[in-house]
Amino acid sequence: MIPLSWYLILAAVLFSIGMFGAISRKNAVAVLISIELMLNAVNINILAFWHYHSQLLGYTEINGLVFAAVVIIAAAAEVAIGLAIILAVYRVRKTVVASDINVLKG
Amino acid sequence: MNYELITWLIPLAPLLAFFIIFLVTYKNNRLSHSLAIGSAFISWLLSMIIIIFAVTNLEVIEKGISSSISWLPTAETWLKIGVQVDALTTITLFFVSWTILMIFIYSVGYHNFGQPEGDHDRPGLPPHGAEIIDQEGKHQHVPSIEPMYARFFGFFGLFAFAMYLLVVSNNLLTLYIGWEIMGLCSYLLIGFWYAKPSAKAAAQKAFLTTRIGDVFMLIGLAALYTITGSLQYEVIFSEDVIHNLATTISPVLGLSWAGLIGLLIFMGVVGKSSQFPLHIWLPDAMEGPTPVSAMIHAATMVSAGVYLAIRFFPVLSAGWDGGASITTPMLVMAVIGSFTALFSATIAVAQRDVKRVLAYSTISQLGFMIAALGVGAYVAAAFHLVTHAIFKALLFLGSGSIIHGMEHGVLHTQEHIDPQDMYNMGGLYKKMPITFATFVIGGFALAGFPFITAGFWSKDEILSGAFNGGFSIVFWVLAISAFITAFYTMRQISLVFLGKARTEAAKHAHETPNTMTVPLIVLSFFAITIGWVGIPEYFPVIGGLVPNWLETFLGTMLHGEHVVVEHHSSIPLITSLVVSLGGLFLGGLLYRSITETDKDPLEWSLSGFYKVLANKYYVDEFYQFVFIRPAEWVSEKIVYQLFDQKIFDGFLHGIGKISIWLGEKFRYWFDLPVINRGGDKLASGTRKIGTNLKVTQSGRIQDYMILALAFSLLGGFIFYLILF
Amino acid sequence: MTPLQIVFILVALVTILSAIFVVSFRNIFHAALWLIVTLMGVAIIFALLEASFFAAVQILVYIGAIAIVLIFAIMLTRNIMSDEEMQINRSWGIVLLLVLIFAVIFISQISSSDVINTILIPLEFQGQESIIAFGEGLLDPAGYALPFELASLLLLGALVGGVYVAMDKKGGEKK
Amino acid sequence: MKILEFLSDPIIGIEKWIVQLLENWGVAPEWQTFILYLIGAAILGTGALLFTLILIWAERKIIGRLQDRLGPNRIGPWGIFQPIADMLKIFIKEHIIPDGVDPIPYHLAPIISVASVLLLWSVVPFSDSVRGSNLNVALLFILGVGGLGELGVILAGWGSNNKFSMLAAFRASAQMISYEVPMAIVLLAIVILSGSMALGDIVKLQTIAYIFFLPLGAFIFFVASIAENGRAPFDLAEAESELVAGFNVEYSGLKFGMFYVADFLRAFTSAVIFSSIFLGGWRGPGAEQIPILGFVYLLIKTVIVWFLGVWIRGSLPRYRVDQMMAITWKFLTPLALALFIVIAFVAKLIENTNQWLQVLIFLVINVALFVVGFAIVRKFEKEKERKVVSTKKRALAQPTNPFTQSETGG
Repeated sequence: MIPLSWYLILAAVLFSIGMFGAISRKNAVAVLISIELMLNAVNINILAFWHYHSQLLGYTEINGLVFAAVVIIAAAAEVAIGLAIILAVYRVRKTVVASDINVLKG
Repeated sequence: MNYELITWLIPLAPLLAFFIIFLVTYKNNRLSHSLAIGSAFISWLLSMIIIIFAVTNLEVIEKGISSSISWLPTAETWLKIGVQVDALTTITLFFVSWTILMIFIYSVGYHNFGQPEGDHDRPGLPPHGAEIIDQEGKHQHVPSIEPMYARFFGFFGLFAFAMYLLVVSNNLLTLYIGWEIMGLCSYLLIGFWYAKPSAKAAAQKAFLTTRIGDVFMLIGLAALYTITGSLQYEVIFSEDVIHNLATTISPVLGLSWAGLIGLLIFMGVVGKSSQFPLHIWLPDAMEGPTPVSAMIHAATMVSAGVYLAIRFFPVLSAGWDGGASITTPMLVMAVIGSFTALFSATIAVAQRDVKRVLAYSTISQLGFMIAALGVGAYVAAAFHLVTHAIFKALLFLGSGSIIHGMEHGVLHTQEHIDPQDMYNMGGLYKKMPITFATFVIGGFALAGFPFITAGFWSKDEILSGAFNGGFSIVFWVLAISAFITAFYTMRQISLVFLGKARTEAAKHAHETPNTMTVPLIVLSFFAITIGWVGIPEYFPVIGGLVPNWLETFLGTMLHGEHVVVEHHSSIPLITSLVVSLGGLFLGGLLYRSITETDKDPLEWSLSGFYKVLANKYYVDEFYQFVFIRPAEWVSEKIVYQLFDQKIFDGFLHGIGKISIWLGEKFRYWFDLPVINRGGDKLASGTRKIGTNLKVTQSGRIQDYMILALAFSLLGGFIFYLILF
Repeated sequence: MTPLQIVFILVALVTILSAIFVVSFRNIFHAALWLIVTLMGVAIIFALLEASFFAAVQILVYIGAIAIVLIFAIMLTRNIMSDEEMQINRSWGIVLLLVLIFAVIFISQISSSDVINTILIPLEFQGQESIIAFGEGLLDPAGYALPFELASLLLLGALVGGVYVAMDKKGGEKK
Repeated sequence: MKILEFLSDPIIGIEKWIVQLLENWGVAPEWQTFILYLIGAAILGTGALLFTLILIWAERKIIGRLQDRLGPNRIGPWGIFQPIADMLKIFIKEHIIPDGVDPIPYHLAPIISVASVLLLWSVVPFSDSVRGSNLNVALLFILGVGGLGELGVILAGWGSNNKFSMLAAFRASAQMISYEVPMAIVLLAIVILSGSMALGDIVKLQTIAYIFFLPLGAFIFFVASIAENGRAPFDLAEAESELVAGFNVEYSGLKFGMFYVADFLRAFTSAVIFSSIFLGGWRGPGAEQIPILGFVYLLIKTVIVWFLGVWIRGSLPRYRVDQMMAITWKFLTPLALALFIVIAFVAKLIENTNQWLQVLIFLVINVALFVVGFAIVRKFEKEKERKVVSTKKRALAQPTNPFTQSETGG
């Protein structure tokens, strides 16, 4: 009932919003949140194409499902590690502002 | 139930126990032996499930349960590994699972679990016993626990894994893997007390001797794979392939390929089952702990050789029509088997060590089986394999119990005598009643005591197979061996248990704990009853009362090819009656009441020949003179002094000098000007570039992300321009 | 306009709006709450795509775990940044421009393609079929067994690593 | 006969009637489904909330009996109209919003709490024919939506701007997240047994109720669901001696009422889910021919399970925080994992055997695992007891009053 492109446009918009947030927010937690948005957009894309492909084939096609699952797994691992790092940094440097963490400055 | 899956699981439990014991629990003795026995119990339980299924579903077994998975990719096909259950596997599983479980339990008692640690016990030496102060304040010597207790059970787990793997595998690849792991375990366990020089030497001897056989066997397997393109039994033993093998001629000696491969694989059997030219390792292997001798060198590993021969019978007998004209491998087997049977039986007569007698007896009995296969008595060989495994395990465990009791006495009296020497024993039947009863059952089974014991039925089948097939030389040789077998068995029983105690230690010997006696009782039950499954139908009076179940069951292996010999004669029956009873009577008569001062009655009756027997026909010395000395001479004089020191070393020194000269030249003409100078330039240039580009490194991750975004857009734009 | 389309448009609008709130709100806690709304919207989108497994997983993993953990982290670090301060970097204008160019390119490319305008119709299979196929695919040695095991390793690594990185080293030594 | 047929399955009958009505009005088929779902959802939600009134009364009465009190007894016969009076009171009470609350979370929290419970009803099969949706991932849905409850608690704690609320919210969400783990593992074991994640299929497959296959799993699930609901003995989030009244301390009037209703309804809902998963749901003699019987069976089973929960709530004291955490991470989770591994293995091994044999084997395994797990726990417990803190002859307070002087101090 719904055209494929609607999903893709929704995903593109979400992805762009997430990208904006990831680059421009100061708070490191907010950066992580924005990255979650981008990953969600990716998953919408993957599942939309999965549906499209399954519809063409007439049976369940698993590649898309597996990719979506891997994205979710990666997101979970990323949040766990990312938040742990943010907390560790917070404990040492008392800041969560991403641009204050610039020890690697050249 | 999923019987294929269960079959897969049988070998895995001991393997798991092996890994857990060695990686985790090796410091905890109780946990380690519980794990090992638990795993053996699981394997036993699964085996029993399989056996019950197999026995109740003959039509399924006739086809065989089999399942394979692809393992190694070869160019176009896969090497498959898998498991299968057929009649032979079933009966082998029966004795393997029972003996392994019983010996695992026995080892707990044998290694003095629950006793204190010894005062000067060290890993690698047998425990010397500990001195404790009892409640009344007296110093007492008691046995001490084995220092490497957990390690022993770990090795046992690995061994049990290999044996089960060999039995249930459906291809020669995993069979060979199991075969070699067992060789390794045998080496490790013979040399379990590695600080004893004799044990170390025995372990090396066993490993190297069996290796000779294994190399030939590997060649045989390679030849088989080259010709048939598969290692699966179902392919190799299919009628087309067998026919093909039997009719094509190999380049060696005009043998058919079946003959050549059969001979090569039979060499492996000779090594593993310790037949004549390669029999020398088995008696020395008695240096290991007695459970090892019972399990590896009586019940399972040496039986594996015969198992392989039985398994390979279709190839070995390819072209045989059931008559008297046997194939070359069968001829070789008949000759070597019957010769070994007689040869080692005679040696056994003159041994003083309680375990060595049994070792030679094992060799002799394995010779019986090989000879039976050689004359085509397939069922008889398999039957004797089962019965022998059980009663020989029983005998070895019994001898371990005797030694244990004697060691107890030695510790108590602090005498300096060998607790394994039969001339130091005597009169133990009062001290160790359970051991005595079970040992007598086992010994009578070995001697073939008529009608009651299992050994009688199986040995009788072998004799009648040889006689009815028309191989009268084999028959008479085996009959004489059987007579000697009965004789030395009774000699052993008399020396150990009857008469009066010949040393103080024997007077203070002691019955062993329950963990040791219970396996003895269980095994002695089977040593009697297992024979009743195979009573032949033509047997006078009791034949046919019990259906000859074994014949029917194993008959499924042969797919009707086996030609039943029709004419029965009572000669073999009478012979086996006479030899067993006569041997037993004579042995009892001569050795009934030996005292401390008496010499061996054979020593005066055989005079010089006794010395030959006691020295095992000087085979070891012969090998030392013919093979080992020349090999040492060659390696010392020619290989080391000539090749190594003169030719190879000189060549290498020359190369070294040339390289040094070349290196100097390179250093001055290439390294210093080009590499060093250029390298310096590169470094300073990099540094300069880095200083200039430093400003873009703000250290803020989000700035980098902006750059990445901008550059990806720019890149996309350029790409677009180029593309369109 | 079928009801499904109306549902889609409503959900998409809510999702996009809340996503914009997520990246623009000053109060980070509220931003996290709007994130939950966005995630819920995405879950409904998944349900519309007949990927009900992923809709449930989206709720279970993203809302039930990830969002909650994020909220925990915000609570643990909240006193550092006051809500009145500017929450966005100075260079946000450039970023907005670049992202807009990105979005315009994406959307124009998507809407100009024919294949992509296919109407998605309901799939023929029902019930457990697709989940069973998915599970078998994950455990099939010829399929995705290795990536599946690697993913489980990744999760284990993330678990251990997260605990280790966030562990208070001084407190750990005392114990 | 028509009447009987209608009576045997009234809900489907009404549904058919509405469909025909809509068709006569000329409504498109997809809109028909839409309207039907709307009506169904409205009826289910309202019905569940009204049913809570009876539950509240029954629970108060039962708890009162357990604690040797009378319980509500003033309004109506046996106090049966007490909850209605309470409801009216809560409706007309002043709704106080404290200063400094964070408005969005503060107002959202009670709604999420109630909604997360009501959502669960959409996947429960009430009879052979009547259910919200035979969602093919119902078990995951139950876990996920159950997790939404945590969100409500956290929002309430944060939004109230009160340290006791905040502490309670942390406690409650830690508890819920922790107890979701063994619950999820047990549900995985159920998936292995049934081969399906749809609740309707799971109920249909239970010719023998799964509690006989997995008594240990049922035990773990039951304990975890009590903790998940935050009811005694796991009501740490409302420990009045430590936290005033928990995360809802700043709420009053109808908002408090919503938390209150959610609490009672959640207990009943988890009883429904428990009886659907482990006790065979609507299954019973004749339930397939006469679907209305399914409702009755489900109700009976649920009430039994629910009563068990109330009984426990009325009799057991509250656990400490560390005990609560130890119970899940050191006992329930390892046990559930062991159970899951063994079940996965054994289920494959005895795939095609007789069902009664399977039940027997599973039963033996469950009992064995339980005994082993309990033995381990008891062993460590004993070790703890043996720890000597100080000798018995410690310095006692010196009582100056001679009347209170005794061997063990004043």
